[in-house]
Amino acid sequence: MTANVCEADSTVFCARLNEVSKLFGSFAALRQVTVDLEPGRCYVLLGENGAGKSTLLRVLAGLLRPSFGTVKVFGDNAPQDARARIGYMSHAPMLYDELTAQENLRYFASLYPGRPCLAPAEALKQVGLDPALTRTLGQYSQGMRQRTSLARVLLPVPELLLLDEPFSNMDVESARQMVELLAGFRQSNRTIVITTHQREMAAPIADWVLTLHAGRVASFEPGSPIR
Amino acid sequence: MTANVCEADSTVFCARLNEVSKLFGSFAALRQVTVDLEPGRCYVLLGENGAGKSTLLRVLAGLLRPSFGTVKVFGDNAPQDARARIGYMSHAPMLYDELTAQENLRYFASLYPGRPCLAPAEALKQVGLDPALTRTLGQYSQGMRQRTSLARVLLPVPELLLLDEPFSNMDVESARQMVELLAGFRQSNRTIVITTHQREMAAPIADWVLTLHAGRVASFEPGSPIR
Amino acid sequence: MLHALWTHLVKDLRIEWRSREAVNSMLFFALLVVVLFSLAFDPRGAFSREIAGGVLCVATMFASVSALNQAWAREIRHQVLDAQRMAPTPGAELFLAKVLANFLFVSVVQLLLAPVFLVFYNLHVEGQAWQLALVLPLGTWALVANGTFFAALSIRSRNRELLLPLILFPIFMPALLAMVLATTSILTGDSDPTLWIKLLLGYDIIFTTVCLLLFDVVLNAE
Amino acid sequence: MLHALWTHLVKDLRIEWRSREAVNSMLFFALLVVVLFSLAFDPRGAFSREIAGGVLCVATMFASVSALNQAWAREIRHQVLDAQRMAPTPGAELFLAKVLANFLFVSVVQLLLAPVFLVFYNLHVEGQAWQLALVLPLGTWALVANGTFFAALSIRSRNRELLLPLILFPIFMPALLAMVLATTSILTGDSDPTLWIKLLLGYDIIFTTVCLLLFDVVLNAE
Amino acid sequence: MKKIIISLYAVATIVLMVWGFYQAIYVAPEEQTMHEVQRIFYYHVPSAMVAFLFFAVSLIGSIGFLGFRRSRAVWAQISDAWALAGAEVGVVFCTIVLITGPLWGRRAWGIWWTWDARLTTTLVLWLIYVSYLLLRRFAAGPQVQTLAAVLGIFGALDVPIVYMSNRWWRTQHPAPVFGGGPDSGIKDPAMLAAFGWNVLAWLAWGVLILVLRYYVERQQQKIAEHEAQEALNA
Ligand code: HEM
Ligand SMILES: Nc1ncnc2c1ncn2[C@@H]1O[C@H](COP(=O)(O)OP(=O)(O)OP(=O)(O)O)[C@@H](O)[C@H]1O
Ligand SMILES: Nc1ncnc2c1ncn2[C@@H]1O[C@H](COP(=O)(O)OP(=O)(O)OP(=O)(O)O)[C@@H](O)[C@H]1O
Ligand SMILES: [Mg+2]
Ligand SMILES: [Mg+2]
Repeated sequence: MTANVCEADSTVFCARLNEVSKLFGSFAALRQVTVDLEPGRCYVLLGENGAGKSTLLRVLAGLLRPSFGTVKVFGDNAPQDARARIGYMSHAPMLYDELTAQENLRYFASLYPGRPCLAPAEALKQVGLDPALTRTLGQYSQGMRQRTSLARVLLPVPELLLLDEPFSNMDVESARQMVELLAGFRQSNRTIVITTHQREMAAPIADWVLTLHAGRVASFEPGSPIR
Repeated sequence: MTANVCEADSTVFCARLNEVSKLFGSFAALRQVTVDLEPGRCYVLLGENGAGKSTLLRVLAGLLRPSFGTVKVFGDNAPQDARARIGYMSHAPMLYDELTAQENLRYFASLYPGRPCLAPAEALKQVGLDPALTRTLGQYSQGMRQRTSLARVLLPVPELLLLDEPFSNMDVESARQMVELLAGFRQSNRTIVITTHQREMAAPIADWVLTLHAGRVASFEPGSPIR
Repeated sequence: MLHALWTHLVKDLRIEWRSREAVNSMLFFALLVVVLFSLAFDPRGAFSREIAGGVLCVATMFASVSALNQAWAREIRHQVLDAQRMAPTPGAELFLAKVLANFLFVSVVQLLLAPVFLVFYNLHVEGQAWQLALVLPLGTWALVANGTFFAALSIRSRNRELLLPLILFPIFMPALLAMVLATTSILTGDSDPTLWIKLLLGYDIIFTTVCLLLFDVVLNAE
Repeated sequence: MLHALWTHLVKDLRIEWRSREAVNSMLFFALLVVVLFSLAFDPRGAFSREIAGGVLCVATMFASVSALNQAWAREIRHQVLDAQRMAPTPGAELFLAKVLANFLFVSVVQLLLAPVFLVFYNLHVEGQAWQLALVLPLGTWALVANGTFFAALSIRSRNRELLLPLILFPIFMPALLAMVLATTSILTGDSDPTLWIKLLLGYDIIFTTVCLLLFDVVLNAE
Repeated sequence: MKKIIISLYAVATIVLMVWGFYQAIYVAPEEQTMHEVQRIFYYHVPSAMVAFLFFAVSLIGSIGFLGFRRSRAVWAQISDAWALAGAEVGVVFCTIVLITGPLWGRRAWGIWWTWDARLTTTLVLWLIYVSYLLLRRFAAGPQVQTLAAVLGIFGALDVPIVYMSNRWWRTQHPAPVFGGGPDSGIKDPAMLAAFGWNVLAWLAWGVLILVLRYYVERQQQKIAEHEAQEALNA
């Protein structure tokens, strides 16, 4: 783990988007987005519905390729070549309904061979779930699912953490706990990108706030407490 | 048309919900909702996501049957028996993608035999669309689709108009026009129920504001201008 | 009363005409099934005439099921079905129009496929060919009427594409049997198909009536 | 290298074991098809042995297609596929594990169906029965490997349940032909099936290789 | 300039087709066993050859698309246009084979169709490429080209089987005329000449359609690209 952190340290940028545009057919979801993400910072992405936040995260995760422009992560890599070092959590839980949380996590952990992963039970505890639960994920509530999903992302200890509305189904108290957890992450020099509609939730750790509007960067400013 | 209006006039209540509850499995979407709707009034339904607004409208439309309690419209009718007199517009456009707006409207108009309907072209003009457009609905933008959907609802000149977030994809100017149109409707003694998240949009015509919270009526108060 | 039926029918035909998706994919699918069956049951053998009727019926069946699965897709997509339920016209007409439209599609496919089929199986009809013009529509009607009904019933389930054949096939079996036996006896000229034709007719009348009566229940089920 | 393959396989088997949905519905479907075919092609006739091989293969095929359509459903439902794409393990292993799992399911169905089939068609094997234990797995593998691949390919299209058979059947036809001919010659004992078995083997090797090579392209296609 | 070349080429093609027709019907000698029907040979076999060639074009286009799609967008689009054009025009020629074959078979064998290896594999080839075209219609979005390219590669696997089918198996369909056994090949020079002219004519005609189809597809790609640019700048 320490080795990885140093690796992330040695590059000046954790991720670099250069004039990135993404078209779906003739609809432009992202337009000429240029952003540099520094390691050890937390970026909060804001914007109305359809502004392109999720699309931007998926481009960073390497799940979508930009129509124009380039994306580089950890120096000069394409995101596809550094998949083990990127964690991505989307709107959907990305977990199997038919398995328990532990089974899900054990499964995903073993897809990262050669990478020191957290123990599933530990990851579950981190997100405030009881590892002893034997219900399958299909019987979890929306909020519990979201936590399990977060645990899945934390498993391989990624250096770049992409979270799409992680708090949307959590109550305020759990969301606060999550933010604290993420704050710890940031201190070990990992980069976090969060999209959210509840700006005040993420405010305590927001180093930078990036606002998208109709696919364009509308503003990029240092994080600030709630106005 | 005039005959219909008189008919609506003669009953004291346009719709009457008595202790209506709606369960989905073991989840209660509506809990003991009791409301009377008077003819010629406009009711605005507020509430967070999942509060039960759409469910309430669907119960009023007769598309869902309440698990407990009774719904009566236009005197002592079940909503199912007065379908021709109720207009319902949901989140989804409820129109065929493969037909043009005119074709869609002509089709739906002919499903109301014996009821004096508006001419499709006229209905389209009312909602601010050009009746001459020959594109099929699949090529319309979200906002245009929503207007066509509104035109579909207006066609059979319903006495009870149920609109589920009619302004959600419209720009402010068009929404204002829509509100004016609806205001005219209300004057001819028709009842309107609107759900919306943009309370200030509907404020000019809101006679009553009904707020739902977790399936319960949280407040029911006379409409007021924006605070 | 039949005004709404006509309206629904015209709408369905117009939409299909715009994309021709259902007919095209059904045609190709039926062609595939005929070819597959020819590979599986070598029609050069002495018994080709004996099995040709079965192949034709089963090919029609599989092709129709693939199309019937999509029968209500357009109504589901943008919740148009809710608009249909709100309209003060009887559901039976909606159902009948759908059945008629699908019946037309399947019949078109059958007509186009018939020559291919005759060529592949080197067939010439021994019995009275005009009876085929009775048997095939009757059998197709049985298939399409039940199929449309059960497609409406299964659209609400999670894996509906799987469900439809599982419900439809057992119900359709008597009609299939009658259809196959009638076709075979016409093709071979061995026996008289009238009994089977009557049976098909009876099946059609009973099942269509029941479907019509129960469709409103299915349509308005929550 | 095969570590991830094993992980995927265990996961798929465990999920199937919890619900047994795929095997159950496939079994029922295959049973229906066998019954339907028995109705369509009277198995009392003199040629029942000639067509039994074809019926068995075609029943397997239709049943598998209905299950293969659902092969990736779990991965699609909650976007798990995206998580798979993010993992640093080769897509080929994911593919191979899916194929293995589906191969097991279809084989189970075949084993359960075989006695029913023998009874319905009054069969006893004239040729060398052990060769069947070679032909059926080879043919099933051809079907499942291609089917899994093209199911992954067609999940991205609008009406995917329709598309899968349309793409899969033509590609699978050579293997089906070899499978049917081999089965029939084993059942009747008329001719030597070795040529067909070799052909099946060649088909399996070539197509599985191509599928493995191209799966990453399909998985990561946007 | 481009237009003039294409027009000249089209005229030359028509002249060739007429000349080929003349050669096949009036010049080539009558065959001893099959008599006049044998003349359909001059259409049947060249069409099959052209179809094979165009499916090969489609294969190369598909591979090219997969190779270039990450690195050179323009080349990838060009490859894709060739892949589509090759498959579409190939299907047309394959259809001609499937129509002329039975017409010939009806006279030569007394039946329209039989399930021997050559006929079956040809039919399967046609079905595969029709499904390729269906995929291009049904699947939407930018991934269509990738998925179609994958299917194109699978489809091409069948071409060698068709070609070898009457070499591997004993078929009712005539044994190979060229490259079959030691005594294969056309003996009569007039027949060979007629055959050669017809191959040339059909090839020229096929290439004309292929290029036109390619051109239309490129044009459509450019329009789509233009629309995308507009959307981006809007
Ligand atoms: C009924 C459907 C038929 C189909 C689908 C078909 C298909 C083909 C194909 C694909 C070729 C390949 C040409 C090549 O290898 O370059 C071919 C060649 C040929 N066909 Fe047919 N054919 C059919 C019927 C017939 C009939 C009835 C005859 C004559 C009795 C015939 C005579 C030939 C000859 C002489 C060749 C050239 C032999 C060779 O080079 O392989 N074909 N046919
Ligand atoms: N696969 C796709 N195909 C076509 N359009 C898409 C696709 N994915 C996203 N879009 C469109 O791109 C735009 C941006 O979508 P995106 O999901 O990035 O928005 P968002 O900012 O995350 O919104 P939300 O807050 O609602 O999640 C939307 O208009 C959406 O319709
Ligand atoms: N068919 C259904 N089956 C199960 N649960 C349902 C169904 N329809 C609605 N619900 C649940 O009922 C609750 C109320 O839903 P409803 O659509 O009425 O909310 P809403 O107030 O309209 O929310 P929104 O503002 O998001 O539209 C939600 O929690 C929803 O998940
Ligand atoms: Mg989003
Ligand atoms: Mg709602």
